[in-house]
Amino acid sequence: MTNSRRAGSVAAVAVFLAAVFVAIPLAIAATGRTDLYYTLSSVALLAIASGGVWLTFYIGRINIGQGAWALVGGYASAVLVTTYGWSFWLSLPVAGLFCALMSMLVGLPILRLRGVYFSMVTLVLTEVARLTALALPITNGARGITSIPTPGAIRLFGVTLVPGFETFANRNAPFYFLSAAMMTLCFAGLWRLVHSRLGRLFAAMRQNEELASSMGVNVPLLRVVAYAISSFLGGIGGAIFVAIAQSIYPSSFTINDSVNFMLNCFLGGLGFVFGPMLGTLVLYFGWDLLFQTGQYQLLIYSGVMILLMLVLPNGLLSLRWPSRGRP
Amino acid sequence: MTSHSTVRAGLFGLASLIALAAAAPADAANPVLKVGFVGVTSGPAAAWGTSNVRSMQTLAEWWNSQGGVKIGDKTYDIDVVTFDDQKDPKRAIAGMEKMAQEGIHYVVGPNVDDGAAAVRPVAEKAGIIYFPYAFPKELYTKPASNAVLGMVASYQSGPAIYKYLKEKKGVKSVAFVAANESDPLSQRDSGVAAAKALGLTVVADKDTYQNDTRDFTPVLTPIVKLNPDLLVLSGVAPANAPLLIRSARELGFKGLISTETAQDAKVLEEGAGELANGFISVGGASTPAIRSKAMEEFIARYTKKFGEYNDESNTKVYALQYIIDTLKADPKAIDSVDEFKKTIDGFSAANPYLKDESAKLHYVGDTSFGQKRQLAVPLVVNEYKDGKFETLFVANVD
Amino acid sequence: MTAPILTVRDLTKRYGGLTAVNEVSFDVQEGEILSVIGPNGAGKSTIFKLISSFVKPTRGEVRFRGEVISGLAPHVVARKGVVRTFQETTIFKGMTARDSVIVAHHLRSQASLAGFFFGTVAARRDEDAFARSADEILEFLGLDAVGNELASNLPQGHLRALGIAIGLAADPKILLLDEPFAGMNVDETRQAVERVRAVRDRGVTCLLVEHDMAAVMKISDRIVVINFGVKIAEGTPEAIRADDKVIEAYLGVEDETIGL
Amino acid sequence: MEQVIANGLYLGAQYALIALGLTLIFALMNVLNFAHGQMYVLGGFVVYEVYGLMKLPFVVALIAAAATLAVLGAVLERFLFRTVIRRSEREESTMLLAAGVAYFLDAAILLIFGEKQRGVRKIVNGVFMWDNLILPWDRILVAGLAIAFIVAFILMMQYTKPGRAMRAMAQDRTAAQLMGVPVAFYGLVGFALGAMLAGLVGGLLVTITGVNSGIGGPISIKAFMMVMIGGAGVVGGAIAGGFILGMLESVGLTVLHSYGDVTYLVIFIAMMIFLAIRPNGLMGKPWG
Repeated sequence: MTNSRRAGSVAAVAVFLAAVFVAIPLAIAATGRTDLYYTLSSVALLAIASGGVWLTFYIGRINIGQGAWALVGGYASAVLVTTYGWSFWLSLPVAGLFCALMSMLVGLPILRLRGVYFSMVTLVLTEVARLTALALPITNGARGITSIPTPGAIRLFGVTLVPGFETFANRNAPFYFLSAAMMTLCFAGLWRLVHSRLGRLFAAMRQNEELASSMGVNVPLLRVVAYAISSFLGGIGGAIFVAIAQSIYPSSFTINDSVNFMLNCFLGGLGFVFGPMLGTLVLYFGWDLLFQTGQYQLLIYSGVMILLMLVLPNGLLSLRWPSRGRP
Repeated sequence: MTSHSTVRAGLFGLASLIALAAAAPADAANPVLKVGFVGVTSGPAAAWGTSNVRSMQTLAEWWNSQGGVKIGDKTYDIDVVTFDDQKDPKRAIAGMEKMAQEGIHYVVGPNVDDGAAAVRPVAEKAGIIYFPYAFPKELYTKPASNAVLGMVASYQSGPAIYKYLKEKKGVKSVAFVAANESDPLSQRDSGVAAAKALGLTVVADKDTYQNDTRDFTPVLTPIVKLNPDLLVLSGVAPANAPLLIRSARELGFKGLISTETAQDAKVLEEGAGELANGFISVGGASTPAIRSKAMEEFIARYTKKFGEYNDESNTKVYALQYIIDTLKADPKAIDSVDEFKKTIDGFSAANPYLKDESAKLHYVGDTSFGQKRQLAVPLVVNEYKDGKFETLFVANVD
Repeated sequence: MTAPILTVRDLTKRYGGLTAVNEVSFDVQEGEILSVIGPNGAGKSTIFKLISSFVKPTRGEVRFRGEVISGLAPHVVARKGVVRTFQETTIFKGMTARDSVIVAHHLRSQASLAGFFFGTVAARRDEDAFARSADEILEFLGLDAVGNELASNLPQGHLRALGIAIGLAADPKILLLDEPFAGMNVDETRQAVERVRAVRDRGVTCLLVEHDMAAVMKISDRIVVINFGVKIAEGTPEAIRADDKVIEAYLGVEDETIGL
Repeated sequence: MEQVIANGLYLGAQYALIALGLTLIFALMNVLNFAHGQMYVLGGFVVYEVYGLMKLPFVVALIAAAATLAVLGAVLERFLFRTVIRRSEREESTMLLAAGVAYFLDAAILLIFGEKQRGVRKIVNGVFMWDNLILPWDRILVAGLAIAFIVAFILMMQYTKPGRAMRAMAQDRTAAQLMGVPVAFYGLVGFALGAMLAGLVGGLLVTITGVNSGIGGPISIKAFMMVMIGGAGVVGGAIAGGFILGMLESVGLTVLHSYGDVTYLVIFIAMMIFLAIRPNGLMGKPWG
């Protein structure tokens, strides 16, 4: 990377951080639109899950099953918090790791599938997750888990690092900062991953798995690793969502969500790490913006989606960097 | 180039659509009182929310055309603000946030369990009273206090129906079938409990179907073999009821069929024809036998505005009526949900939709929830016959 | 004579009722160029996939320095030093030639994948070493001028060389070359032959599977001839040239490829 | 048991016809048509309008449904899919387009035809009874028609010029193009045909199951499953997948009746295991 490009990247990151953590909260405070905190938290959380889907795209798999892991992560956190009395903060990484672990077991056989077959089997996986949640006693079946407490304070050696969320006047603000921070962290990790050797190996696998294995790359293992990271992100997104809703049902994440996660990646652009972030912002926020249009909402929303696809078939981010094909 | 002109034409169409939609109501003679709706008006469950929204819009338009509603010493025009949550609890939260942002304190919906549970934190924090069409008791029992159940719950109507059928029709055995989704399964479980409590034999309580099922013959084949006296379609969507009835009858099922949810006569007639005769459901709360002139005018206006009436609106007309009448009883409640909650306990007003002039609007729910968090709407049990519902009996909750 | 680097014993592969390869045995000596030839459909490419372990044998085995490698996963075999190349259509289309070769250095990395993620000292040292090695390999194969071209834009001749470059990057003890001369004209073939010799001179044993008899005769130390999945001859180019069974097998198909 | 098998066969016939159109479009264009279910719904509503409300003969309604959808399919291919396929770097990008089209049709259908479940009068009355077996005549007729359409489709693919051209294209698009097959034209024809099949089966089934504006999405997903079992892009696979899913549901719901709640869970997990063992379905073409 040349120095000028490095400086450019640093500036871009600074602008992004300033926008997310300073400008947006200030703008919300100035306009009084506190409802945007929730909308933007949703965008951040869905973007995290979509980022996971993007990573599976990156190894050449069309993943329409992220809803399953968001649901599993959500339930894992909810069960740990309500049944076992864990702190939300501890349950969050554990939920993510649980998803990663489970997805390794599931991924080992299904990642052998390619193309539409993988897509469809992951689509079925979403439904399997929902039906499992309906059938299991620990998830409380059809009744779901409700009245989940909000995240408490984090204290280390008597010092309060993060105050309990119930102490905030507007409960959406702390969730916004949590979600935005997690999104920043996850995408920074994703960016680093893609630009490290592992990312290049993933790209090599996407382009040709046989060639990659001929040069000694353990393709089945790396596929599972990518899928586990992807599911980890799904689980994290799901778990924070559950904390916001303070409830989870088998239908909290469905096939529609799985499809949307995938669409976010397409819309942002598959060639760009930050594609899913932008895609989620446009698709999710777009729906919200159109809410005034009443019964025509879905019609306009889908119309815009089709137009975007016609104009920018390689994703929104391809607008700036025409067909460079680099992440 | 063709693709460019397509794009341009599309954009133009879109712009005109947005303009069309933006050119909404408000000739601002009166101050506007906004009432919200958050629920599902698209996708497979669109019918539920649509009947809500349309009842609210019809009623608001009617009142506004008469010069508005007088609450305290001011007269308001009613504006219905709707949000389609696509049956997604995450969207439902966003919708409730929007309502809070608009300064709305009274919201009808959501239509399903998960959405109703998800919006609870927002509603309580933002001071919104909401009227879900979802049955989980946690929503209405303490410490929850901002939700008011908008209809009769299945665990209230079920026992009444089974008792009637046991005593009047000699039903001894009963089978349940439900979609494998939260709401229907919960309703099935409460139905099974109610049937067992009455001493009925439950011969099937585990049969489910996927929401993509269009042909119910395979689902019903094993159940019909058990030959129960009564087949209960727990929490059945209006779209599926005629299909289930038709499949059961065509398989030779001779017993009774019932459900605890409201249905639409036209849908039953088109979907099952005379096979649906004898089907027992909880009717909309203002069926022809008991409805007043006002209700008939409401139906006429609804039909004129939207082309076709939906029998579910017999029940769904009530929520907005209750909100406004409660506000009339205590104008301070317009900005204060706490006032509203206080007023609930002693509230009573005439029910304009029933012939019976002694009928009152009031809040109930002490038995089920330990506090008054349910709209009192008549529990009307119907039997379908040749395109119409005939009232079997009317009961009251509590 | 030292112990062979690769031994193939009774290698058999059946697809349903069809026997593609039947009890083939031969040895590859360290430092030699050995070619497996045969008419179209003789089972050459199956043998190739069996040795590189992309296909599991029905019976028989392949040993590398005495260790059984048949049946192992392809990447494990590659790790041991048995590396295959592909024909020119199998490349990383979206990468530049140089990037492809750098990625192919995977097996030489000292740092762990986590190390690469966090950018440890070892990882950076690896990255530098890979880049240097890649440049060396590209130059060695005459690809230094096109290193920054997208692989999908390269002409066929360069793609063949790139295939070998990717193979070399994995630091093989024995390189398996899949039809390295297929579809080439006389001039290109001559260059390619030079390339394979140069690879052998780097100390890498070469096993070729090839159809082009003339080139094979020129380059090979020894030749194994397969027909209908069975080994029909083995020996030096001179011996093969004189073998009646070979002539018969090839005459039965298309005589101009024999190059006699 | 006879009843269970009869149910399975009857379901299978209609499922196979649903899967056929989806697999055809996939085979020719490599497009996973998310809007397949919406096309099915539209076909159902056309028949509802023509047969149910305008009281014209059922055959006329069915032809109207087929024609409407064929035109819609052709328009979608010509003005949307063709452009996006040409201009996108990864052909999977058509998935977003297909999903957009699905949402658009969903919205349009809801606005035009309303949110209610619709049904039409029976095409034939009466019930066929034999021993323990009970089958209404209209179901038998619908299953028969479905099978007739499938057979007609196969014959067309085998013995007509467009059929042969499309088969060549499905096998190898480039080779077909080199052989002089006008692939752009047959892409259009194939898309129209696939959409037409969706409309046809939607129109056929409206006489049994009615139609409502919301079922498009679920139908698409069900169709994906059939295609997945049988193998994508192969006519035989779609038909096999349809019949297998039909049987699986019918037998599964009866055999697992006492476990009720988990029937579909078992079916889906079995499906995943099956695919893990056979990554291209029963007879599918491997992915590019």
